[in-house]
Amino acid sequence: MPETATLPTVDDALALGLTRDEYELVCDKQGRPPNQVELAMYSLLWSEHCAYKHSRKLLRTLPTDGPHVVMGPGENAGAVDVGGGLVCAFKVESHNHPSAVEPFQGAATGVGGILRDIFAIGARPIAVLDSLRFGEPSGARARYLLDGAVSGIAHYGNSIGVPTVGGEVYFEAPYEQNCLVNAMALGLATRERLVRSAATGPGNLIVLFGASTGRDGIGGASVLASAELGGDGEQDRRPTVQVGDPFEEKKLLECSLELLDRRLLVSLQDLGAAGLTSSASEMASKGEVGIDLDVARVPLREPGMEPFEIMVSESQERMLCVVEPQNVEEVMGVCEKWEVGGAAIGTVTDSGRMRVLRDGELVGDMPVRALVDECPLYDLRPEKPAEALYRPGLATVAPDASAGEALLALLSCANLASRRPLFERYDSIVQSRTVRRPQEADAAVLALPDGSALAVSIDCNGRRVAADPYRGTIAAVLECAANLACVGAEPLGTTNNLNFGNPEKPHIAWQLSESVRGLGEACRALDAPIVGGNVSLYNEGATGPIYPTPVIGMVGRMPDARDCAQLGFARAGDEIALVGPFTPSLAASELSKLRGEPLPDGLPEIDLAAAAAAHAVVRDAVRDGELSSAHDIAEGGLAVALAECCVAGGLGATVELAQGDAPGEADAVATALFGEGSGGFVVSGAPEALSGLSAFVSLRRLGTVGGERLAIEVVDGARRTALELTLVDLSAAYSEGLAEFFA
Amino acid sequence: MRARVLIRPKAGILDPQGVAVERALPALGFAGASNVHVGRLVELDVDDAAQLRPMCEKLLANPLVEDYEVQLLDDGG
Amino acid sequence: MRARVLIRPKAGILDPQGVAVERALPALGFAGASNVHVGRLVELDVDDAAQLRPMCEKLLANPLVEDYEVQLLDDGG
Amino acid sequence: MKFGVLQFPGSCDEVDAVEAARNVGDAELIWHRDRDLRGAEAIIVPGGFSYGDYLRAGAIARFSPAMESVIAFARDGGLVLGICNGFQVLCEAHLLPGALLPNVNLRFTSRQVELDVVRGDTAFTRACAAGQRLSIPAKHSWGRYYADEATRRAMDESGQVVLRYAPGHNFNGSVDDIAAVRNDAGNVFGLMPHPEHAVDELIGGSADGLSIFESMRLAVEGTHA
Ligand SMILES: Nc1ncnc2c1ncn2[C@@H]1O[C@H](COP(=O)(O)OP(=O)(O)O)[C@@H](O)[C@H]1O
Ligand SMILES: [Mg+2]
Repeated sequence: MPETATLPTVDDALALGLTRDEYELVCDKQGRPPNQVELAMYSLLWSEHCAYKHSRKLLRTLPTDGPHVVMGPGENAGAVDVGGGLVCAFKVESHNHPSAVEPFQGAATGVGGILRDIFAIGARPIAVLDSLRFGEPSGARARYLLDGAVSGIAHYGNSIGVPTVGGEVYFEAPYEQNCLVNAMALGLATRERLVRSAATGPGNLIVLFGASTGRDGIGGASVLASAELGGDGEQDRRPTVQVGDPFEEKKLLECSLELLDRRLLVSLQDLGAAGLTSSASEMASKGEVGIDLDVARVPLREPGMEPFEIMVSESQERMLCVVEPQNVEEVMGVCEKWEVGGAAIGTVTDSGRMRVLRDGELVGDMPVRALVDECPLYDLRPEKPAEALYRPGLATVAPDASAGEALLALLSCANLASRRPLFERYDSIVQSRTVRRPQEADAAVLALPDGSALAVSIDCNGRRVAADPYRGTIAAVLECAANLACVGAEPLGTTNNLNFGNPEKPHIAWQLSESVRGLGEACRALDAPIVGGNVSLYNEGATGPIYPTPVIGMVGRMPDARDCAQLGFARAGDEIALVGPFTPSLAASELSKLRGEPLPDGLPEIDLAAAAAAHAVVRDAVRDGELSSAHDIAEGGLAVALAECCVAGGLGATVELAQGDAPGEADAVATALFGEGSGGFVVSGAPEALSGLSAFVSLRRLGTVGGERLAIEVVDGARRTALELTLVDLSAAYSEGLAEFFA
Repeated sequence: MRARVLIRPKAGILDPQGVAVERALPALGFAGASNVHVGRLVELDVDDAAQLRPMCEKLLANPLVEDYEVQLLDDGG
Repeated sequence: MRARVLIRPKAGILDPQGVAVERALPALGFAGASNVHVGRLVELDVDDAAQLRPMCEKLLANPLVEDYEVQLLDDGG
Repeated sequence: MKFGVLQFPGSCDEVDAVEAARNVGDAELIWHRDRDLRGAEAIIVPGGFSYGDYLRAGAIARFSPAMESVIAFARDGGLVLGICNGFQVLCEAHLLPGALLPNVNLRFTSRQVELDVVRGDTAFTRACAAGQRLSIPAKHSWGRYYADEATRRAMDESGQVVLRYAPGHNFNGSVDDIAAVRNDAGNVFGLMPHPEHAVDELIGGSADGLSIFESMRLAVEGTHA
């Protein structure tokens, strides 16, 4: 093969993120040292981001099968059957490192990327959710990242006409240097329109369509996603910022769906991290074929781009498809209609090789299997850390604060306060499906054409996972499922994004493997198989790793959209009850964080089966219309859940609590009010309806809805009033907590 | 003193606005326009011209994706 | 020929972006900035400079709420 | 009664508008490159981000071939409703007075707003009563209505202000709380809030937006009679 540039050296390979051994293995596979194009392509496909070399073995332990699963992990997105001939495609993905460098474009292109994954399998995107983590919002960097990321998500999602229907955001010191920006998307398709990405049929053409190719993100996401962010490194990475163009993506989306409707495509694949390199190679690998690409036929935005630059460019808003030769003209016609550029840039071959040409001259030639499937996989060496990894923060609530003070502090703290300042920046209603908007219920609810509905939730409390990776992850899965139960939906499938530190460190390996163990167990217990997901490793800054953050997204279904519940109290005179196996504990709770307490080593045991049974009871009661409201107990415990029901419904409540199951515990009252744990719901309804429920699930009557204040009395032998606050005070604390950070 | 700051998308960075304008012009009967870029314009009075560059770096421009140019105008301007 | 169009909010119409910048500057340690306005900058190559004003009237600016100023640059600029 | 709903590259709420209009009549999409309005008796210019809204919201869309036909249709007295981005397009096309500017809060804001019906006797509000309050979602970043004083005086005199934001609901900073205006002739109407997203209690939070479409049907069918 003609060599234009001098051959790259092992040092170049190291700089691109390969190890010495990996470089030697590449030489072996090639039978000679790789040239520049080849090395660039190997280094991307053998990066953590593309090859999952530290996580693949763990991921194989997850449950991925179930009666509703139509497409499991491996395709661009997973998909579940939702009845009526329709499937729901969904997936969550991270854009953490790009967002830490440039939050607006990082988050915007994160949304663009996850949407392409959805329409790459032929589904029309119907919703976006975002899951965000920043440092404490008192810090200027956290606020800069928050504002940038939220603006970027809003810009992209709003402009493209996909509603952002939910999400979550947490503020914790370990995310200060390394924020997390995860985005989840859902789409709908008829079963017949689903398309896979495997390239097939030697002689078929490879068509690239969408935006032209520039130097965006050369070595961007893939290289970035596999290296720790250093303090000053940001400067050097500036030229790699990718800019998102939602208008281009809107056209690309409509164009792709029309091409599929007209049955013009053999297969379809989006271009994401590692651009043409990964999309073409993975299509070839899945179809067990070869591909010849001619980079001279790629429409460029900038003159003078080298072949390797064209192959690794991460310019956004592009798709790759396989087309039978006789259909190419019609494909170009559809592209022209949508004002989307398109060019046939290659052919499917039976060579089993990925060959890169420039104007017919061979500039790279690699075995597809070596590139895509033969990156070495590594075993983790997990070891539980001997010492605490995370330091406690500053105390903002005194241990002897009154219950009322503690409740107001919790309601207004950044992790619990109303998310309105955030979700008001998102269009949550476009496409006319949104039955429950943000903050109206625990899960977003989207109506389907046949009168049924989808429910979706995304969750993970990283602090609890840090305290106990195994149980904390189970708790995150349970919280998602509980959110679905609150609106009357039953889980169909789960997606996840494993955001962790450097897996080569034994304590991170331990977090990761414990977390994945919990994830698998919880999804099995709930019959909510994993249909897709993403892994983001090396999330560390100078001050240490992030909290381990396995973000869980879950999609469920309910037969009748009209039956879904709300979280706010609805009717004065309703009775309030606590349902489910709830055992509150202050361990790793929000209150203990505000008190400046260290993380405990381990969380209390969780009875998965009992929690799942409680979910089923709540879900059925909601569907039968027996409840006026339902809300799961999460951060801030029972008192915060009650306050949220009051504020959302504009109604007060009078409640009486037993002191709790831990007599003599110093913090008995605080535990009863603010203790956290899985499996508990606050529900309200007619007294007879609640009596009916108690036959199926543990149920404690708490009190009555009504009035202008929330009064909670903790019974403690001689009774005493624990707290009494007006709705006005509760609402003020709740609504002002985050607003100041958006001023 | 009156100052003007011109803020443009960095060379090589995608400029969707410029592309949109360039595509729209021929349809309106304006042939022969090319290389169109859309940026921002900030005009302000400052006491101390030495502050303008740091202002751009910190607030007015996003140096990751934008270049800026500072112009000092006559007091009248 | 290279041309530059400066587009500014008309005097008397609230310019919330200008206000926001003016408010943010002191917090970043920049005293003494005032009369801040934020507008748009369009730069382009044209064959026929006579087209620039009609282009502005028709597309680049909205004369109801914006003023514009056309500058011709050296071919090099 | 047949509605035609324009579709630009970048439109987002066009399908919602078609579905909403179908509550009172027939409706179909009209592609931006088509000059033929295909017998539509009323036109809806929908919400979204036509041509990405790059440069200025609505600025580029106004020059599309379909809009040229809509301008002629409006000059002949045809009913034209512009919603959100459509309102911006109609102002840019000078079919409506004034202009839309960035929200005072400089942010895209999505919120259920309340609107007071100033006039219940227009082609777009005859199914409402003057003084009635409508609850309709709004979602935009470029929705601050502006017209200079002379224009506003003329608009007041000829009754062109049709809806105002109820007290506390004018988040975009529109002058005089103006939420919806019509042209002098009364056949072109624009508003920032989205009536097409308030036609079904289950998903709209209210069905108050239906009255806009119902009014248009009454106006068109009255003309036929
Ligand atoms: N980053 C976000 N983006 C959009 N919506 C959000 C975001 N964070 C929270 N929300 C919405 O705010 C509401 C309350 O959020 P949260 O308190 O985190 O709920 P939960 O405790 O049930 O997870 C939900 O409707 C949620 O979808
Ligand atoms: Mg919840």
